[in-house]
Amino acid sequence: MNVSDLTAPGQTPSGLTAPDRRRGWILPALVALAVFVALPAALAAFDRGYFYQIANLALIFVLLSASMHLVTGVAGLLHLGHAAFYGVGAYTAALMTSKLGLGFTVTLPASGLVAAAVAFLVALPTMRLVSIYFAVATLAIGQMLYLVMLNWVEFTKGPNGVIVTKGFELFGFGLSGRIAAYYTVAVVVTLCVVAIGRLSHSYYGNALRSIREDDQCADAMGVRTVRLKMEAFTLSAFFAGVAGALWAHMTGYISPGDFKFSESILILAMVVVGGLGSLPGAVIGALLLILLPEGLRGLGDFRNVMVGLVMFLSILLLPKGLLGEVSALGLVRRQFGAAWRRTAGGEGIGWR
Amino acid sequence: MIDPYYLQQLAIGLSLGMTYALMAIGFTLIFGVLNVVNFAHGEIYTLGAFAGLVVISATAPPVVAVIFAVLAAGALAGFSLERLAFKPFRRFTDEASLKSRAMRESTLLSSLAVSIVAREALELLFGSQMRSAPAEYLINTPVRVGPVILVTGDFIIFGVAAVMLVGLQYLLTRTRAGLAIRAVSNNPLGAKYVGIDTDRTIILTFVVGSMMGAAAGILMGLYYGAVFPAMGFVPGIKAFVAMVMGGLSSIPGAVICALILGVSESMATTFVSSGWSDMVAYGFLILTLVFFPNGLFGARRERV
Amino acid sequence: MTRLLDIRNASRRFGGVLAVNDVTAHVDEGELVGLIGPNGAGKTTLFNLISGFTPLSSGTVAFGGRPLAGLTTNQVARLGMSRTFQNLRVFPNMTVFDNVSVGAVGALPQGALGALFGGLSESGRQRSADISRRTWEALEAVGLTQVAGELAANLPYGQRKYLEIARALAMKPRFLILDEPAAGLNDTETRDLAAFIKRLHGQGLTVMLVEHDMTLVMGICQRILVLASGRKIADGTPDAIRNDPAVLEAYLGVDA
Amino acid sequence: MTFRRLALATVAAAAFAAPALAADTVKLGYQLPLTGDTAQYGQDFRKAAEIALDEFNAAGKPFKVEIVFEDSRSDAKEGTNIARKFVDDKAIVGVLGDFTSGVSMASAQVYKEAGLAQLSQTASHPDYTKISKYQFRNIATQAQEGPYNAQWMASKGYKNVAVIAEQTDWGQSVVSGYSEAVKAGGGTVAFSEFFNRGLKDYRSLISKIERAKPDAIYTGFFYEDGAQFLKQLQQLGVKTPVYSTSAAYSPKLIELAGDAAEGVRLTSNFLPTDPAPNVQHFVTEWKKRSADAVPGQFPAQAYDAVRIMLAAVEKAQPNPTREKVRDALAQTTDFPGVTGKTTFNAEREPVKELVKVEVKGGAFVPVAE
Repeated sequence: MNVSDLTAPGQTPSGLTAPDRRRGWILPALVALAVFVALPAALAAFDRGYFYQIANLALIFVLLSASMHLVTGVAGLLHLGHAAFYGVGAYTAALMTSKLGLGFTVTLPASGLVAAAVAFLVALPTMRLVSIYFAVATLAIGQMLYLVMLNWVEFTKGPNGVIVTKGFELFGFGLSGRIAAYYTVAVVVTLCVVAIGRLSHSYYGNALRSIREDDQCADAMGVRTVRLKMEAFTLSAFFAGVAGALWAHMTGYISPGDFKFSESILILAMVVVGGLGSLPGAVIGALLLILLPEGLRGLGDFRNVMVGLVMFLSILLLPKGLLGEVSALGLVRRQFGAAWRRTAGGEGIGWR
Repeated sequence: MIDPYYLQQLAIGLSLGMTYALMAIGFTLIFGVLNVVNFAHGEIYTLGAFAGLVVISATAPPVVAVIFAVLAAGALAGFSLERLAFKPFRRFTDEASLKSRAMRESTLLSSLAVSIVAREALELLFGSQMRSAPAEYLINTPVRVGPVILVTGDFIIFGVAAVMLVGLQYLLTRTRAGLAIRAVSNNPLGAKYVGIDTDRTIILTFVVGSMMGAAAGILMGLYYGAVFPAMGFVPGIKAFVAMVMGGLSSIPGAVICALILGVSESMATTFVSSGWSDMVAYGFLILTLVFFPNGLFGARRERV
Repeated sequence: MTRLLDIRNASRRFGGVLAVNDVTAHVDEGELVGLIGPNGAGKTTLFNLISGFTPLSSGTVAFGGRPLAGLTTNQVARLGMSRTFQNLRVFPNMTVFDNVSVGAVGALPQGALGALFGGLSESGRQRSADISRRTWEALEAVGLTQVAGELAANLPYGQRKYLEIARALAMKPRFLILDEPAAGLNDTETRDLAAFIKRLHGQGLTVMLVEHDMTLVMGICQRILVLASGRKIADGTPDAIRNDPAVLEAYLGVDA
Repeated sequence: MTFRRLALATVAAAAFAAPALAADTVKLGYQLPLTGDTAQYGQDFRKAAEIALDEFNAAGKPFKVEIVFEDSRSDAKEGTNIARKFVDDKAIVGVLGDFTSGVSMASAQVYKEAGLAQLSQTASHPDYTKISKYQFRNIATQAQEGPYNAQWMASKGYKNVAVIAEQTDWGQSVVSGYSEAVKAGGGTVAFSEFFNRGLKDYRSLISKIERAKPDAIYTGFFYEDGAQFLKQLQQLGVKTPVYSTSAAYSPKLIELAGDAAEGVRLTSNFLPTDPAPNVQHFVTEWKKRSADAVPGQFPAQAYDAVRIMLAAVEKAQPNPTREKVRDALAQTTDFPGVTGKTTFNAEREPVKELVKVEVKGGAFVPVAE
């Protein structure tokens, strides 16, 4: 991924200067340090299962929020049934474990793929719908998947839920210790978020954004709108499915109640509070809406009112979210080395 | 001769549909004007039911007084909701921002946030258990019509829905205020230029829509004899679905689709099972959208 | 000269109205053609028929020898036909650079796999580099490099016009259709635009201008098509058009 | 990312800021829904637990017990978080809750790993106690209640029955536990269906049941759904007798359903009218704290669950450890509670004494037949 490849002699358009590679690694390095060194070190120092639990849960919701960012923030498709695909992933993992005795190594990719396949099938008839019609279609699809989990007792065990007998492992090597489990979740989530980052911070991502902005116009620019919408929907379901597998293996027991409509709304709120279209915003939104209710436990029965109030105030005072799309894109371009090259004006703007 | 059993199921489906329709009317009115989904409409419904219940249990007044109290509560709630969750996001009044995606999404979420606060607050105040009004206020005395058994509430709900529908049509087509609402709905900027006070019109819409929502709430509370903080959720979703099936802006369309929804649910219970009945309703919605991408009664107007 | 666009007996009916009625016309490679007509003449409908936005009721449209029937808008666009919009449709919440890059990525698609793993292969990196370069060249062509990082919504009206043109140019089209490019511009701006279009044409691009303001069209076009009430009523050089009684009648509503 | 660490630090600080306990205080955890759609149950459990705790601490024992209540909202995410929190607190030697089986079982995975005894007052999932030796419950299972009711109904001559239940793990066990017993007893189940919890309109379902012409209807619902069902049964003029489980045994059922509840028969193991002093004491205390309302089955189960746990803690004195408390719990035999005598069998299931109750004149009245 060396940008200097582009600047072969004779190809340099005028007005461009050499890329700035001095700052491109600092923030990613800091984030990696925080996720893989500082946080686990702090967790190990406290050695409280509670903190591990919260950290893992927050990471899983970071992935859910990031996957919704792809479809709702970038491609602009209001998705009201995301939790159902999370559920499809979790059920795939749980049923493969309990019925076929397969381990995490197999169930993790399988969950993503099954969720993506289901999303692809339901997207076929609905993807031509626009705006609110699409949103309601996703709501209906989410509810239908939930009803299948609840009522198809022979297959999903319905309301009895499924006990997931195996924890995290890699090719038979157990990863069930606290630190190992944290690292498993952290590595999977980080990889997925980086992948979502590549998808949304690229020319592919720009094509998705153009659909959000004006799909007819994007069509006239040669963008294959329907196909790209399906891809965004399917890919986001894939990542939600992966998050489902993490949840299933982490808690050891899942039931349909974990994936109902209110979870979809929670994930949507994370994306919006963080800032629609902004991946760092989606991450921050997820952390906020998972950590805030936990942090407010001391308030007792008032805490959910507080969560609603914080949501309302953040929407009111920060209409573009905590970290809006424009500033987030600037941040990613500057700090994550995604800038193609510097312009004469001194700012990196293209995607690698 | 049709088996009376199926007639009974059909009647139950229609009566269920009427209850969805009652909620869908106010919901569609608000959507039609502002083009935004008002997630808090379900809470207005709940608030209406609680307001009625409080008045009844405090003073046991005549029914007319209860109705007025509920309507007042609905009007107040609608007004505050508009001020809290919608007005702050109408910073700019040009058409682009009035109907923009950003406006839609932020109000969608702000109304959601307000609804969370309202529901949790109701729960803190009243607890989450079901409450019932005294039996003499309930509207569920059985009435036999030929082979079919209904209750008094079914007729009252039908009457109220019909009055709402006709009244709304009158309001929208025959009065100045209604004209303003329709103008704002079609073209907010144009309405502003011809001297319509858009802000006041939007408030008026919210007040009227919320009064209908609150009335629906107390009616349902008395019909089922159960009032609780989460009661608005399911009818809210069903009203939303009915509105979309009906084509977003058509109030009669939403009512018809609410009836279709109710009948399809009761038929699903009849022929499949109760657990799957929602599945049929949602499947119906998907089919409708696939074959009528703009809803059953949607005029192909500007894409929203 | 090869024939680039060939329209034969094209008609489009909306309900009972024939918006475009049996139009036969063509554009040759390298031409700068104007399409004019009074309001409601069917210019935009014809335009939409050409670009695949609206299907034909009858007749054929061929582009570069290939019939366009059954192709979607984006397929037509990828054949090398790009356009701007009458009522400015830039992507407001994207930067100028990103706006233009959509044209480039439309012509040179980057798939999800390309976005994920493109950086790992030479061809993937080359694809991104090509898109970037095209985008930049299009920005240079319209002179918007200085504002490349600005949000499109923040540009003044005149620059947004050029932004749309840059986005269309980033597709490296064979045929560029400009829909009322002069609308809303003052005289100076219109003159600059005319010079710019001439320059584009000078670089070998086939251009069609759709306008109802005649001044711009008369000034720069080699050939002009005139539509009125859905029918083609004239087709010739600016001089010929200027003296055509049918055109005068259509525009002025008088018998000449 | 500093944000996350900051937040964690805040959480940590809050956790450590809890007042230090005296050495002779034992802590118990109670996870239950205090907010959300099922908060009414959780609030009742807290009230019941406070009654039990106040009594215990007022009894002049050499040590005091403190119960930490945490709100799970009936959400598995929150439930497992709380479980981890309880496990971390080394002073906590036993845990009560949660309300729903789903949350109880998700949390149970944590308690199993940590070796902390968990006693739920309501978790009814057949597999709950099979998770590990640390899971206990104080609710009659449907494996016990189903056959009991089947026999009762058979004794009344109802051979052809219908059964409906809510679509939950508990509802599933209601239908299976009962249906198997009916078939074993030579009866037939003419109709069997589940409905989604919170359904408002049962009339379609009722019409469908009536079409099957059963002699009686056996129902698995909680009081909210039950009240709706009974009212609509009355509206449609259906006179078929209705039987139900102890889960519907709540004064709220009669309050909400009014005279539609007349004649409903159900099983219970708690009677507020029972003259036994411990029952009367509980009922009086409960009335004092809840505006004169009478407690139902679930609060009574919670009250007993807490007292069973407290007794186990006392038995594990001095220096109770988690393991000692678990063992003491497992040895619980003939515990004299308000829900009758409780004994945990080898599978940590309670063996309950059931009584037959009928709604007569707006009250639950015990019946012999």
